[in-house]
Amino acid sequence: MSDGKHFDANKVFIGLFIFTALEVAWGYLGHGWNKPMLWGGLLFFAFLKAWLIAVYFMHLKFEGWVIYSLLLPTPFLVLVIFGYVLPDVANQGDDNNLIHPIGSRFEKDTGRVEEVMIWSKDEGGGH
Amino acid sequence: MSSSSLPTEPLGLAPSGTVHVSHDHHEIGFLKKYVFSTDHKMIGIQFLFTGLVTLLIGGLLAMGIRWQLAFPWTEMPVLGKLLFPETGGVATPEGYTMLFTMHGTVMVFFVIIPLLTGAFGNFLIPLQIGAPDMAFPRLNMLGYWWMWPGIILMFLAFGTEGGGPAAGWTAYPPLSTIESAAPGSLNGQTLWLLALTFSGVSSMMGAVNYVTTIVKMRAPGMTIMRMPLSIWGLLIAALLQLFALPVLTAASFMQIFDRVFDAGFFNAPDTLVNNMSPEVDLGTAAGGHPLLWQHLFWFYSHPAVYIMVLPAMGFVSDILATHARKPIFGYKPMVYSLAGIAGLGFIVWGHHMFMSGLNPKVSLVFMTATIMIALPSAVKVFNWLGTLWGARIQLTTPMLFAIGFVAMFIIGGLSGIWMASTPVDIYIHDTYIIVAHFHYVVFAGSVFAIFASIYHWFPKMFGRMMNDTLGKVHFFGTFVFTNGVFYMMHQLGLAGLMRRTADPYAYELYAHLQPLNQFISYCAFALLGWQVLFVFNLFHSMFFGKRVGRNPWRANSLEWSAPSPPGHGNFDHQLEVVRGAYEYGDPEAEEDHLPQAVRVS
Amino acid sequence: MSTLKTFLLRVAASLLFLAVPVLGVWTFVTAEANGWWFPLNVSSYGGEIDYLFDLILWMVAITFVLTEGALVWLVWRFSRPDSSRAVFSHGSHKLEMIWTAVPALLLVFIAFSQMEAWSKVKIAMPDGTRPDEPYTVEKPLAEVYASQFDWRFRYPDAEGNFEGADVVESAYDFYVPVNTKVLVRLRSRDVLHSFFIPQFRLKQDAVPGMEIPVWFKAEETGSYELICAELCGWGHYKMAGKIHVLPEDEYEAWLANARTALYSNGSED
Amino acid sequence: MSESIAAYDPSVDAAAHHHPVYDYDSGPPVERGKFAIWLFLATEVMFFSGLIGAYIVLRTAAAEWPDPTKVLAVDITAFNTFVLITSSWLMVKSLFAAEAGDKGGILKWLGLTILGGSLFVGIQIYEYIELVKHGALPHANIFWSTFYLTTGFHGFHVIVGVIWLICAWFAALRGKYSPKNYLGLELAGLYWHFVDLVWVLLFTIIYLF
Ligand code: HEA
Ligand code: HEA
Ligand code: CUA
Ligand SMILES: [Cu+2]
Repeated sequence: MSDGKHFDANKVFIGLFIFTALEVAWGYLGHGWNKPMLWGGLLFFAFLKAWLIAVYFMHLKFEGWVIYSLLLPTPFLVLVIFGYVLPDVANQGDDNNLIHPIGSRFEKDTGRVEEVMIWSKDEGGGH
Repeated sequence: MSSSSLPTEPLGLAPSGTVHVSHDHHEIGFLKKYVFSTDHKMIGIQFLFTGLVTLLIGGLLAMGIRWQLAFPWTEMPVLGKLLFPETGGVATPEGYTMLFTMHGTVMVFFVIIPLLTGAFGNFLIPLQIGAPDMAFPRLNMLGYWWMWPGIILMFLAFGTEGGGPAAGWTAYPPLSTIESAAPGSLNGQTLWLLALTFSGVSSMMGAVNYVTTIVKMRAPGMTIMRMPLSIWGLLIAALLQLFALPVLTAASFMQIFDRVFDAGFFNAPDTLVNNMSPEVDLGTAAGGHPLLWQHLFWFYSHPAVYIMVLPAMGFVSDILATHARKPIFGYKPMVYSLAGIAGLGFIVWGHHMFMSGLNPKVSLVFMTATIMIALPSAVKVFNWLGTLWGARIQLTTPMLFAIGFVAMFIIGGLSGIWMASTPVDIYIHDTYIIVAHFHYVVFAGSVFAIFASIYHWFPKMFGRMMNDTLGKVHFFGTFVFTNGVFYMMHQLGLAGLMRRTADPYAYELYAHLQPLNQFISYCAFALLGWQVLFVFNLFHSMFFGKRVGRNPWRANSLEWSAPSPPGHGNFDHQLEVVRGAYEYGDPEAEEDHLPQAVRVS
Repeated sequence: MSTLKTFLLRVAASLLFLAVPVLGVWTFVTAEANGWWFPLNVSSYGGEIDYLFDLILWMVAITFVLTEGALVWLVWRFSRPDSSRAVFSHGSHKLEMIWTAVPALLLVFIAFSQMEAWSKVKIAMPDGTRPDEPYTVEKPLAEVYASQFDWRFRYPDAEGNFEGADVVESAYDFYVPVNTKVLVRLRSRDVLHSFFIPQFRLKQDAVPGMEIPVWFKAEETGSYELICAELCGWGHYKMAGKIHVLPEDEYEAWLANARTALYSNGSED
Repeated sequence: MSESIAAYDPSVDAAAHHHPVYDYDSGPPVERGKFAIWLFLATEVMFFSGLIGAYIVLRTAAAEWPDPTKVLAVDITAFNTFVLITSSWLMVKSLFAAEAGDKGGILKWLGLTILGGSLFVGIQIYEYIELVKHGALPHANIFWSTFYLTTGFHGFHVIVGVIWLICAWFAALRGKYSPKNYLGLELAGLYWHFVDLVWVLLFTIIYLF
């Protein structure tokens, strides 16, 4: 079965652990930074971890082309979805025909549409 | 000429794959044999009969539609009492919307897809590739039974408060998400969404099974380029299901969230229905985007229309070659064009949204891709014609239906070019031209292919022939009435008649179209009536048809070297495939067919 | 099967398939006389759309007749009883090339010939630079408001505002000037609707939450039917309106009249 | 066409009854189950792409988006992420045990994996309850709509995964896995890792972006 597919699971685990910690730190610290920097860093960590899981824990490193070919269409299709939907739904340029931006909210109390999103009844929402 | 001269002895050839030989034949009880069967053949037959019954239901709903369009607001015979008891059998406007919504949904999700992939996919895949069963027989059974909650929920929807779903088979929000927007948008719509999810999960189970079986269980020598085109069609349709359906499932859940939890994926924040005050009515407070649903829906449902036609194309190719006694013309281009249609099918969904408020620049991209789909389709059509050239055509019932498929798929496909053209679509979008187009491809196309396949594979399923003369009579009537119904819809559409209209004659512009609509409806009733011949033939032949040997059509593909009907494990001899599926009329050979697994010395 | 029966079957099948192109073409030829054809076009770009329709119709008709004709001939010719075997051919590379390349050229041609009309109708909105296009996306002639199940038309006040007391509202009847590029802003209050005027060759869905600009230039005065073309609930089939194309001066007069009527009714609040 | 229909010859089909079942193996050298599960995982990728895709599209289009680190309890969820990653690691351990034929090891590691998964679900339920108490419901605004949609379906997958792992645990108890054949366990593991992988992405996108 998976002969010769050995790797040091503990090392991978420690890697995942450290990257999670770094990522959370980046997320907390980064909210003052500019978005590309914040997002770039977060995505870097996220994909690094996803890669570790896929490649080692899910054995992708030891699988043949068959498995890859099964996965191959997905990134392509995901890009297709984004490519077509974004210019339409999320267009904020000249072609944007939305009256209220997405995320606006109808306020029952005032009977008006609030263009600014209100997080929840008591501002802050969480804990 | 005896075609039963197939080897019953193992060929004694060293197989290239591993063979696992097991001897298990125990008697199985009735319930296990006919109801909770894990045998792909029985499951296929279960799908077949379920699909035919739902076809009848869908057909009856269509008759309701036709009655209303021919004689609006008059008492509908038979159906009226059942569907509209409160009004004494007269359709109501909201009742009409429910009629076509249910008709479309039932036909697409519970007739065509189960018949093509469920019935014939199950029956043919193991037999044509030389496998004893599906890779996962129990999953297969589960897939069949998983469809039932879907069917039941779908019909339960009719009985709930407000009645059945009434937002069209496309279920565009906000009509489908705001409860007070349509009476059928009460629980009916939620049940509809759940039903879709169940049928979707059922299809997924099937699709995983089909792909695994085709990839992993082919008999020795059955290289992929020797597979019959039916298998190719089914394989590619299964892949389409696998990659497109999850997105619809995700979207359905988003719609369920919108409906049940008042989430706001598909609603604009300033939506107001029926002048109701927002406190009472506004289903949701948060604002999303109505077009998002359309994108996600068509991301699945456009590939779905090819799921509804690619297997049909495969079956037709097999039937044409067999009854033309000639190899299929251009096997490889046929395979590539199936794949091409499927690949392009993923990037054209926007052609359903040209008028929807879609960014018009994006429309141009969608248009170009859509028009290009005609290319692989053209390759298919020309190769079918090429197959007939120089052939020895046997005008059997399956052959007639298969030729009928080609004749009418051309019509349906060609009208697709108008719609693909964005400027022309401005006028014809949502008119009866669209209705004509898709009925030509789904009814005159897929359903004709299903008829052809039933006549063709019936002997393998039941070991008996269907009556050929009766079948031909069935074909001639069906062909005439089908064209009577759907061809004239082009004319309605050119005159600008809108689809989904309960009473078109309220408009001056359409008033003169009533006679034409009545003609169409008469043809539709005749079409339904004519199917009595088929139903009779089907059931009669199951018990009293002429018994046949293994290979009544003298065909090449592997299923014909198994007994009719095949027993447990399908094949009673070891297989070694030595050639493609279409070696008909080889001048070197003794007979005019060379079965795939018979070696000629 | 007897030879006679085989023969009759061949004849019947061939005639049946022959009927498809023959009757098919016949219905299109006679469609106009039967009233099964486009209603008269009165808008400036309708002609282009009709032209493109005809262009595709011709291409498609030729393909249709050729392929169906070929099919009939093949069925007739090769169902002849014949004891010899079929031509043993697996295909032809050359033919495949031809029937891939020729349609490909045709299709590319079709695709490119559509772009101009589309961008004219749906992408390039009037920008007020020509005398016949006084209305622009910022200053449309009116706001077309769809809701279950009626059409309302709101004309801005003299400053172009859609809020306030001077806004003229009209239900069901929509008045527009002739020979002018009219731009309207399409909105929906509840569900999807579609603004469809067959004689203008114009259709556009109205989407709640969106303001979609739509333009047309009617070239003949008269009254035309406005139809809702997107399923919007039980009353979808009767969601009608009337569009009245008036000479310029009559239109101005109507608008002025409507404005004064606002005040005489004392309907401001 | 009667001449094309061969006569029924009962002597041929008489042989059809007692015969061996021929089951061939073809195609690339992958077990059927593994092939199927990867196919299934590919569909899962599409499913989550639909959900996450909707989130990304709506978010890109939104005029404003709350800073999730302020509205959501990132600390608790970071801990939860850690729990899930750990359980993924424990899963690998149990596979290694299976490979070594160590039944006790399988049961121990797999049991811990299940515990980890259950803990994750528990914490998520706690988080939901707290949020709902504060009025953060799916209809509050599009942020919460997408939040519950994505994390909810992930949570559902975790629950399915835990049930699957429990089944595998009992199978192990019955001694179904041998060093030669522990495919069942491997498949459950693949699913489990996939669920973990999705969470890694979701956590980043929903909680930190
Ligand atoms: C089996 C189902 C099936 C199939 C195969 C197709 C095939 C095609 N469809 Fe169709 N379609 C539907 C089912 C199907 N469709 C359904 C159900 C709807 C309506 C949904 C709803 O709104 O309810 C729809 C709607 C629909 C629309 C939306 C219309 C609108 O709402 O305004 C469009 C627009 O582009 C379209 C285009 C096409 C095209 C270009 C093809 C092409 O694949 C066709 C290609 C085939 C040919 C072209 C013929 C053969 C080729 C030749 C003979 C060669 C020579 C040809 C040329 C040179 C042109 N279809
Ligand atoms: C996918 C397949 C499919 C099929 C096969 C059909 C078949 C038919 N359809 Fe359907 N139709 C749709 C899919 C289909 N339709 C869809 C998707 C819509 C759009 C819905 C929407 O707008 O939301 C639609 C809409 C639609 C409309 C437009 C309604 C409107 O817009 O207002 C009309 C109108 O005439 C119509 C008519 C018919 C007719 C007369 C048939 C006939 O061909 C039916 C003939 C069938 C029979 C006569 C049944 C015979 C029974 C058997 C052979 C089985 C018997 C055997 C046993 C019981 C064992 N259909
Ligand atoms: Cu409004 Cu249809
Ligand atoms: Cu489509």
